Amino acid sequence: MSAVTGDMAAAPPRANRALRQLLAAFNTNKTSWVGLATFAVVVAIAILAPVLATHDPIEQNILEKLKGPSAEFILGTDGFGRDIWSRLVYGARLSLWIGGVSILIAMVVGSLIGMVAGYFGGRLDIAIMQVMDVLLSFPSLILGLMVVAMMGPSVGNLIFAIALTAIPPFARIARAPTVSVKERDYIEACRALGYSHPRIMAVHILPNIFPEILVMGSLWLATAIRVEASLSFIGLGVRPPTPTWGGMIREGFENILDTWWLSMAPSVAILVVVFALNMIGDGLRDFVDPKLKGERGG
Amino acid sequence: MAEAPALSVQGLTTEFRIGGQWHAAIRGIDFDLGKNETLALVGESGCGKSITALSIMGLIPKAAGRIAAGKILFEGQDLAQLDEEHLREIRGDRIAMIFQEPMTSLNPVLTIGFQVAEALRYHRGMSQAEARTHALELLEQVKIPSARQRLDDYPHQFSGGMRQRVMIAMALACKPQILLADEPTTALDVTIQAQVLLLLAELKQLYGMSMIFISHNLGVVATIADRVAVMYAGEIVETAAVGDLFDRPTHPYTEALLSSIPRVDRTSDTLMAIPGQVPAINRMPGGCRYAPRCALRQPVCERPPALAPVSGSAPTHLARCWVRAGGDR
Amino acid sequence: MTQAAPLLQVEGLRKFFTVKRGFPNPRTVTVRALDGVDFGVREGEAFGLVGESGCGKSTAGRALLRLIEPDEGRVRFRDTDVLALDRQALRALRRKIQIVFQDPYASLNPKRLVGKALAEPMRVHGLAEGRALAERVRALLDEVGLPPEAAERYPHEFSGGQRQRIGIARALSVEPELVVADEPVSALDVSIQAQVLLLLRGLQDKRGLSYLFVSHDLGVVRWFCQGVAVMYLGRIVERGPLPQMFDEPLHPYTQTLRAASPVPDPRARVTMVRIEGEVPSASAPPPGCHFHPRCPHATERCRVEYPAWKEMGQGRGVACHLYDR
Amino acid sequence: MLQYLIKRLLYAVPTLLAVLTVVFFVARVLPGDPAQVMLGEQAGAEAIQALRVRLGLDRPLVEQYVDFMQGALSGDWGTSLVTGRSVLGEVLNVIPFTIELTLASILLGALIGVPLGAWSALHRNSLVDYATRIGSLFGLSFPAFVMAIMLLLAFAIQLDWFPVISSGGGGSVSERLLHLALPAVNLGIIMAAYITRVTRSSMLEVLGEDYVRTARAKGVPHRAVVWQHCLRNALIPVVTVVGLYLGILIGNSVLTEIVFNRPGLGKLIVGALTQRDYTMLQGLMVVYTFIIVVVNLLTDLTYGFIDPRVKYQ
Repeated sequence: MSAVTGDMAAAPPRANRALRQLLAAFNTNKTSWVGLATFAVVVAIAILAPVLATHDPIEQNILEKLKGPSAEFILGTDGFGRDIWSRLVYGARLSLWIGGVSILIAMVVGSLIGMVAGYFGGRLDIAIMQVMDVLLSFPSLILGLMVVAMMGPSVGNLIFAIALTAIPPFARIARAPTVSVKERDYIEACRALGYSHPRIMAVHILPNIFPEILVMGSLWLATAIRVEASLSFIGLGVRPPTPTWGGMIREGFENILDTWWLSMAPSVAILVVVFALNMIGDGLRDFVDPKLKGERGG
Repeated sequence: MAEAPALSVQGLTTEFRIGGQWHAAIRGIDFDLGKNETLALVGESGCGKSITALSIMGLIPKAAGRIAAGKILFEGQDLAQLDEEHLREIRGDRIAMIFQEPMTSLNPVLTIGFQVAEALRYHRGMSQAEARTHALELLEQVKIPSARQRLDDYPHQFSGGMRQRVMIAMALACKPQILLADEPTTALDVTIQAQVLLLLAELKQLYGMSMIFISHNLGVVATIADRVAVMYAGEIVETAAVGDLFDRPTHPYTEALLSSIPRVDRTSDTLMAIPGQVPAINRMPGGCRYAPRCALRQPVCERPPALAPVSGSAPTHLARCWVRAGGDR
Repeated sequence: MTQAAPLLQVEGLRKFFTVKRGFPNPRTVTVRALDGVDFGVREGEAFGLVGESGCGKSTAGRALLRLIEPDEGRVRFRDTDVLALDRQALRALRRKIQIVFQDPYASLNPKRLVGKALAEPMRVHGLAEGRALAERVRALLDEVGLPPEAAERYPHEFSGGQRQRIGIARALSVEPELVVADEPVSALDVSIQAQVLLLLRGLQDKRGLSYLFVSHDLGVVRWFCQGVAVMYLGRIVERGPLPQMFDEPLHPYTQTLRAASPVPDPRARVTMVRIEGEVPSASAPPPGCHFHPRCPHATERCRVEYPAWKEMGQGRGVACHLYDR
Repeated sequence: MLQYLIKRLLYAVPTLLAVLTVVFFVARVLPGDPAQVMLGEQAGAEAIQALRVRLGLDRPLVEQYVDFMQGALSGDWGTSLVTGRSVLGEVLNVIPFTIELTLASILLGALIGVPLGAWSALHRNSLVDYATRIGSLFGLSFPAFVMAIMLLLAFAIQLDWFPVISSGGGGSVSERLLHLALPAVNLGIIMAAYITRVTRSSMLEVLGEDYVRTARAKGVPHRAVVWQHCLRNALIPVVTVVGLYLGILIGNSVLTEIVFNRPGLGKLIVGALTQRDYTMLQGLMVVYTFIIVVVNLLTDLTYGFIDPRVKYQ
């Protein structure tokens, strides 16, 4: 209701810097705090894996196989007698590393592609976005499967495959606001003032589209972790005996009638991480998306 | 006024919630709308003119706003007290409204014919076919060229001016007693604005309606209104017959407003700007709301003035000013 | 006329936008935004460009700055052929010609402190550094009537009128000689509109600025400008000095615009005129005189032949068959 | 409408060619030698070379490309390196199961997601809205195979209501539905989570539109405002999202088919991967390409059906 917002827009708050804005973003949606806290714990666990792990995650000990939870083996042992807890914390490292690096790559490359396409427009834009759309319409898991199958499973290849599938969405998410920001008068003012294209893009467009890219980043990090786990589950992830969550679930699933509980701990772990990231992204998105602003008044 | 008014608004106060606190967007609005009369509500953005219309229609968003006090008397009922179901029966039937943005005020996925016919189906219980025939007549009445072919077209196939005509046809479908027109020509080019104003004036005559015409444009108001109420910061600050108001603007705000308009019909070197800006809804001054920007400010303006008769003018000419109109209760 | 040579001279400016629509058989739709436009702005003058939406008046303002590259025509600014400039020279020229926009909410970068937004142009063009720069920002703010603290705030903390002042200050930062003002007061309330108009007028006197003032509001143009051109569907239909042109408009379209412009005087309402039709699309302008379908004086000739430009003396000119001798 | 349909059909052709080209180049231009990967790290150089010749990998890239495109479009996808049977035949054998599963889960997702999302939007900030939002967020956080395993454990193994190995079922309809149930529910829940969220946010946006206020000003009853004026507008972005998430759905169906041991493209592709059946993989890529093009076409057609503005662009 424009009349209402017109009345209310008159009250200007005091200056707020980037950090305050981010805090405000988190405060608009309390669940994002829960998400952030949870994710921070998982990251801490991954970093501290060597300290937290009680056993070697790879060394087999057939004598101790398939033990239930105990003081020595917090979550019990798997079919090779390896400590599940230790494998879980090392698995977190791998999951976060592969997901984080691949999304970072996709974020940088994709945003750059999208921004350039959107800013310059014309044939370049059409050509780039056509390729992106084609890649985007391809199921990311199938694309990942294909790439890993062709190149062989290794941490580097997994990162490459996941980054490849995530570049198109970032290109898209960066392009749309670039196109609309570009149309705004202040970009025209920049051109009228004789600023160079790189300056306009870096100083005047990027800060305005960055929040959306960041939101997308948190949501796609969730997706990346899920895809990595899926590939490992299918058997195309990092080779055993390296501990991965997807691989651990697979081990439990292969004997689902006898040792189904082996799947449970890594399943919960993935769910917690992905859910936490989605909560962060969700809360931030509500804040970034101007269309939904004011929705949570009072 | 000898004849009973078509609508009587008394002490209307509508509040909105900002940061958990309720603030009045309009306060103590009083006016009578006579039969066949066009009353213009004029003021700058944020003065509460649209809120007034939405309050009458019962369209204030419930989550953030409420009518806190006052009566809206229409046909012996107080609209402020009616429940949603009874209000709905009145809306679009006996009181209709048209809006500012013809581009966004029509539903993009429904045909023009359907949207015009809709009010007839709900209020008159007409069948699809009957309502459609009526819709065609209405579209012809608002002078949409080749209306018969356009009945099944969608809004995006119409120009801005034509969409506003469709809006008018929709509003008039049930022959309402009162039409609320909220800045109906603001989004249009001047030549189209002139066409729409003429159309509204003609149809008002034809239907024998009363009209509340909301505008920020004093030129448009001078063209169409019988009576004018000038609003500032949620209050009516001056009200008079259109001739009296333009001849003898009494409230300092009205006066300043009139002399801040560059006129197309005469050359004047002076252009008066009002210093400062409209106070925010949650930071209203306690006394006269215009005082902080007023050149005639006196110590007495610390207290809120009431609408009072302007001496030497018609008895219907009222102004809310201690200095110019006594303003005492 | 024996007045000084114009500061800006625009001749035969043309810009067609082509849009392809439809898939298997794409149709090329040509929108004639500017179809041979001539006008000039004299030193110290405010020249108005008026017309309804889609007439090409904003495109004209942007084309002479080369924010939109025109297809054809000549633009001379003093002794410079603007359309022939290379990138480097164009950057230098843009110090001389600046632009102020309509929408005060879209014309400022929301993520940039006002002080930075004002300092950036001067830094880019190497006009000032360090303390001198800060001093100039302060002076600019003062010139447009804002307190020095404004530099430490973000655009969203200001009202529409204040933002428009910031936009003006930004344009002034590079010390231009000509300002293209594209509907600078259309988005503002009347009382604020007057404030901004007075500011612009003051700058004109103090700095000797010239303006190309694009607007749809005849009243504002009459008050602010000394000369005006009326545009309809990408062409200028009438041009001349003010207030003569609005007191005695020659072209039927100017007459229509004049009659349709509301006047805050109830006694003027008798002139409520009947106006035919709507503005046709600029992609399919009517043949002959573009205005003929809406013109009360249209003749057979108007339907086939676009009227040639006729100088009518006293700096006035019109494109209408009614004035053929 | 017919003209629009023909236009979209024609438009699908270049898209198809483009996607096939991308598939080809992703397969060939990526670093890594398929022959090497297929034969493993210990394979000798001669063996690898022999396989390269057999697969035509030794020929010039352009020639391979022309060959690939011709084969792809004519349906001649070669024979499986492992079974020796025609790739097309294998695909046609299992594709009904995959289509059945995908359609069932979209249907389930829409039937749950649209009403839930709309309802949640209409009761914004209520307790139920809050629960719906958290619930749907949780739902889409599930990797498909994790939820599949949990469903399998609970309903097939513990409760024994459904078959553990859903072979797809025999002849009878009820049998088929029984086998379809768990996999479809698995994918349907995730789909529903997505749809709920989009429906909710687009509905919220629509509820704030001017034309909704117009409808209320006309005295249209609340129910008609919601159903006739809002829902159709709100569905436009839902279609976009469903179209986009079909990619995810197809990926998820692979995982689902593995967990439930259900025949389908997913099992075929995993089989081909583990047995390094190169021609089968290539054929499957072509199949997925066709599926994507068809899905995009259907999405576009749905737009034309819901949004009158689309047809006239």
